[in-house]
Amino acid sequence: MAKKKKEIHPMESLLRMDRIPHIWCPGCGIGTAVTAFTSALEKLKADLNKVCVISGIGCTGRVAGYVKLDSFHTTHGRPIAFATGIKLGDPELKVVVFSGDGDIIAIGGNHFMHAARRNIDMTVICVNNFIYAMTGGQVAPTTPLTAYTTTSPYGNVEVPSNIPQLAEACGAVYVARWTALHIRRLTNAIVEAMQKPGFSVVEVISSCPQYYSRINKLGDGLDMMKFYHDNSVIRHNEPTENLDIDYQKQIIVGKFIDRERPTYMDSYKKWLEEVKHQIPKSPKIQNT
Amino acid sequence: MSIITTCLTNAVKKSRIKKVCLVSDFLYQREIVDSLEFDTFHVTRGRPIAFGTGLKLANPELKVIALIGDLITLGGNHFMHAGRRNMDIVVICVNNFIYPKIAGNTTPTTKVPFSQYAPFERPINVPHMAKSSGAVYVARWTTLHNSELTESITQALQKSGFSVIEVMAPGGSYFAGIPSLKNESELLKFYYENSVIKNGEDTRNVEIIPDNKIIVGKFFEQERPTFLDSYNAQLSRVMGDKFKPYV
Amino acid sequence: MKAGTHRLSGNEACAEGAIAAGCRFLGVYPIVPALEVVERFLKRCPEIGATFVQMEDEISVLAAVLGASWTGKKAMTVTSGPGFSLMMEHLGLGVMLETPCVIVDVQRGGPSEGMPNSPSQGDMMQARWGSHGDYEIVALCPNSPQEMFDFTIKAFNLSEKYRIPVVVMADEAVGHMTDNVVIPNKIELVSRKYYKGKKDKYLPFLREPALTGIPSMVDIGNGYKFHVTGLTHDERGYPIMNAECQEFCVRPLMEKIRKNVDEIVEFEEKDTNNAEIVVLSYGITSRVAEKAMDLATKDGIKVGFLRPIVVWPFPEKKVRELSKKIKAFVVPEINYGQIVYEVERCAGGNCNIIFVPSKSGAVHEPEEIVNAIKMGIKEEKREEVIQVKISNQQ
Amino acid sequence: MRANPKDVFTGAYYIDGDVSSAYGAAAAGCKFIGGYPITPSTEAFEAFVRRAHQVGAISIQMEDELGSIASVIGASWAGKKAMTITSGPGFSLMMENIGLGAMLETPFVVLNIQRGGPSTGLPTLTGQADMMQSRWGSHGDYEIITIAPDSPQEMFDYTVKAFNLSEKYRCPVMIMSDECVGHMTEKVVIPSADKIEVEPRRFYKGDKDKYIPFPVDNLVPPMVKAGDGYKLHLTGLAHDEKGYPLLTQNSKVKTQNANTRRLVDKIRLNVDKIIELKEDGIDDAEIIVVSYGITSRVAIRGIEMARAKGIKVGSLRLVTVWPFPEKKITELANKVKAFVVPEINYGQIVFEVERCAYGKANIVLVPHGGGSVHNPDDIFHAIEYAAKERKNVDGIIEQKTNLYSLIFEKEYKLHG
Repeated sequence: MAKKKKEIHPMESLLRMDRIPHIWCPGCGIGTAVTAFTSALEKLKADLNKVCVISGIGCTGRVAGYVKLDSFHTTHGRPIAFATGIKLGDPELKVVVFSGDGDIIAIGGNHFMHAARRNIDMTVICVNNFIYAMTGGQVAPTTPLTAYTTTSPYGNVEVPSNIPQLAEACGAVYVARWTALHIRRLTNAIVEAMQKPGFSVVEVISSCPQYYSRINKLGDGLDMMKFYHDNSVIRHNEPTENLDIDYQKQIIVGKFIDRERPTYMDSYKKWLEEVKHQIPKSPKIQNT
Repeated sequence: MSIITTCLTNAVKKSRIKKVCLVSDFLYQREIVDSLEFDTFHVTRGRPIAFGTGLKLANPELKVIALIGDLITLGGNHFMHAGRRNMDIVVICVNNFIYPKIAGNTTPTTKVPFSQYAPFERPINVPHMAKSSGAVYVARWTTLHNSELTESITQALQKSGFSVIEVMAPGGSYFAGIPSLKNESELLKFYYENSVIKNGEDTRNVEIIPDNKIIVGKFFEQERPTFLDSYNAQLSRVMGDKFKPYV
Repeated sequence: MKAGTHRLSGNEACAEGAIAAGCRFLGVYPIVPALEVVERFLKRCPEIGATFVQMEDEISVLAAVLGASWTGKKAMTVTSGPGFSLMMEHLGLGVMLETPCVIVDVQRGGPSEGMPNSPSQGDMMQARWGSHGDYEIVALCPNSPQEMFDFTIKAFNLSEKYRIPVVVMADEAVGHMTDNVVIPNKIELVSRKYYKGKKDKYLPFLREPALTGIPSMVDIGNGYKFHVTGLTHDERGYPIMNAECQEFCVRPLMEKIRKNVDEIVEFEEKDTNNAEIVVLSYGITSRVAEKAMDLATKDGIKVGFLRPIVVWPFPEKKVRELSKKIKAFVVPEINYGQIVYEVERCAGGNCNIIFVPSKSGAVHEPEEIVNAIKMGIKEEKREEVIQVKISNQQ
Repeated sequence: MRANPKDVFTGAYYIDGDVSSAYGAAAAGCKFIGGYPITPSTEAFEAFVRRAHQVGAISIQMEDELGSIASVIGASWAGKKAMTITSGPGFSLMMENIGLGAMLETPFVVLNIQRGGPSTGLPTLTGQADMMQSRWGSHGDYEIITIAPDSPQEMFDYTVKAFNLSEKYRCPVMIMSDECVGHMTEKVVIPSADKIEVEPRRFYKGDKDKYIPFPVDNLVPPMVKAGDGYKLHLTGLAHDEKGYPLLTQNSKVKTQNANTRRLVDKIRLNVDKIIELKEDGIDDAEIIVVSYGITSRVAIRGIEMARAKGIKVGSLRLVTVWPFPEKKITELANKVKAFVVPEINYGQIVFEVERCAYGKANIVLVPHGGGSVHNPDDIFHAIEYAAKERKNVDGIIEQKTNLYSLIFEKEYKLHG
């Protein structure tokens, strides 16, 4: 009998194999996003010791637990704030925030806004599955109008957030959106985003077969992939106000923003230089 | 401050709206609040919009005005999401450049160096943020433009939906954070010399940049169903006659 | 800062203490009455090469501080009541991730916005119980600018030693009080316990001994590739959701403090040996209490004085021991009763407990405390907290 | 007043505690819920959302817990009974605005389905570790009322009661349930509307100009609705009887004293009316088991085991945990040998029991970290131990549980 060769997962060096199997449902797009991220890391040839991943709470929030990097699983909505501390504490690190739409846009919206405004050098990978999946399918700020969820049993009435527009308005330097179908392009986008100094945002449209698709009767993961295939349109540099996503309508994907702005650390250092000569060596002290 | 009070009172009179209710957070607006002749709430920092959401939904007859010191710090998230929902609230964002009560610290709208330690953060573009969040009415005025401001508040009150008016106002003894300005009249003169009215300007371009002119005007207006409109419409569509609209 | 005597306000001394302790990251959101700490720190920033960030709210402030602490920097934040309330969620995270950091709460009148410019001691219980779930905390109570300096350093030392967020519970009066502060030549600092073994063998929550040990840390970005989570976790830092793991993970968070209580607890006592009445007070109140004690001693009453320097964990043993010898504890606080309940608990019915509430927003008058002391002599033994009525109480 | 029949879904149901609580809120006349999804409390929010239009209520899912509690306080001032639903981490976020609610003397209800903590802890499993937080979690001095139900039926009954208490005393009322009760499915009987007592909002009826929101001589003054022309002003700062902030050096002492003191006094002076306890066989008991919430149901088994052995055990169940029944405990302490306190935490309410026992009785704590309920054996052993112990022991005696021995004394492998 031929000895069966032990199969090695191609990403084994980047994943915590001792924690596999993961918790994600069959057909979920988060796994794809993680693969894209790990491929991006390989492509980047970055020093893996200097990359750290911060996640919040939710399905996507579990990513930090599966990637073999320094990784933090923090509180709900606060990964960006936590990451800000890490980045400023040690500016050499490459900080990646990997979390979901509910985590980053709903409860963490304020941190998203202000980290973008300050242009803190980090990459935010926001997996948008249109719903709170971990808690069982509640309405999210990204849920399209009229879609059903458990807390909008009669159809959603709130206009969803347009993540790229928000990111642009707040001052992000790189904004892209891809679906879980566009693996190659998504990987490239993550590479670009991580190379870009400043606050970069990659939105990943992902399927949620267990809640979003089931409640709205949209089929399984494969059906969603088909839907993405038929309905996504690549339009680079599209003005971000056109990027709203309507229920089961066309999804515009692409790279929308790529601009330069000084990062927080740049401005901070500049400021330190500026004031260094202005201040007395030791502040005024009244010796007695 | 007194200028805003007058504008606000006049606008409420002009708009002929009976049930008005004003919610503000801390910092400086206490004086306004106390001199007004309608219900006023002074709540925790950053939460007037969330508080106002509760007031509005529990009693849809109310017209809620949220008067905010420097909203986009603590309350940024509520701002963003109330805009998205198109909650029927008029937000008057009083931009003091720096927190008047708390000197010496940068806030998101800090513009000019106010001490030897220059703030190194980028100010937020409030009108653009409002528009991106989904506001239906966006304007910016300085306290110099009091008639325009009154008109703007009146229009916003008559409009249903999330309206945002940014008001550049002097804050206490720190006049716009500009050390060279000594008193209120000098500040108004500063505004006179340094502001330019551009109605309908793209909100992307109205960022406040040091040494550039402050662009003021009514930038944006649109029609969009409010939260309660879409709530009633959606539930009526799904449930038919069984559903009694929530008003 | 140079060694020697300086004239500093409590808040400034706090900033200097932090710098002396090696704090190189300050995250803040501006709030009265803690501003001077920020200003002082900011002024010294360029010189010491520290990082300063003003975040969008207090929630993110503490998150950033925890993050910074994991990069190996000593990190701190300062706040007051309302901000402290917002930090509660992350106080829990700090405890769960066993992250060393220091929180300075310059207390002001509460609840809610309360009175921004008045002293208070209304957040004492909040420091211990404010976050959800079970945890133990270390809280220090300075009563002078000198102690603001010393205790900030002590706070960093305790926090590094036990890997726990340490709270310095100052108040507005101490923060804004200006006094001479002596900066010593040599300051003893406790440095973080780092892991020195093989990179791939690192377990972030491995304890030796199993129950009370303090796990060793590593800095991010050195190739240890560890994972930590706010969920209930095992020694690898991986979440496991069951009662066994909860016992494994959470009990040591309590035991590492409870079992080391004697090392952590610190108090100041005066004339307690043959006292009939002991005044127990902390923070700014203790200064008034000392004055009251002098007045009462003049009247021929045997009064002792006990001041917990570390309020949490509470000096349970000491209070219990004293309670058996004396007639009553007099507890003045600038609130409507918080630490007095702890005293009542530890006294175990051995002596009376007399509580002197304060007109909130103001420090006690020494006479109020003297009256309470006199009352303690007369009053028969009762099984409830005896409350003193204050003169102009409505 | 009786409940409005339109609000009551009369009938017998087989539902879980979360849903039962949502129906209780509806029956009590709750017309506004601001929530944010968090395991394990989401079912309650979902149930209310589904039924909201039937009772003319509205619900909104806010962007975070900070927003949801702020909107609830707002809704309450707009004249509606309001409630929010959360669990540990969300509860921590609400702390700042719970202080505001207390300061403005706003009636509202917070339903906290406790889970294992601290931090994210055990989202799907039970805990009772937020008990002290409910009392002490916000800065400054205030008092609140806390109720701990132990079954889905009680989730209904006590949600109604919570609304009544909050209207009656104008203070935040917390329902501190736990995941176990929240997700426990049992028979729940919702009586007809005429059997449900509901406390209506007390509105001010006098002259509009003469309205004073915080009169000094009235512990619980009537309220008005925003937008009715009373020119109301409310502030979270220390305020005088008109609600205006008064921060100057002279006046502040007076205002803060009157208006902060009331926050404390309105509860402390009415303690006897508020407190509800359930007693079982405590008259001739030597040992008393003090418990609350789900633990009280587990304790029954432990008590039965002890009684079978001939130990005289009584049970005291705290239905209202805050304000704490100090008098009752002190009174009992003089009669009994020991209190046994099982809790799903490492000691919280036990400190209160110790405080009120005045050294008259031994205190035995049966801790349990969370994630599951106690093993009744542990409670039984604690009772057995307490019955044998003759000495008066200082401080709390901690019962070593089976779980403790398993984890820390045996070679237990958490993972493979």
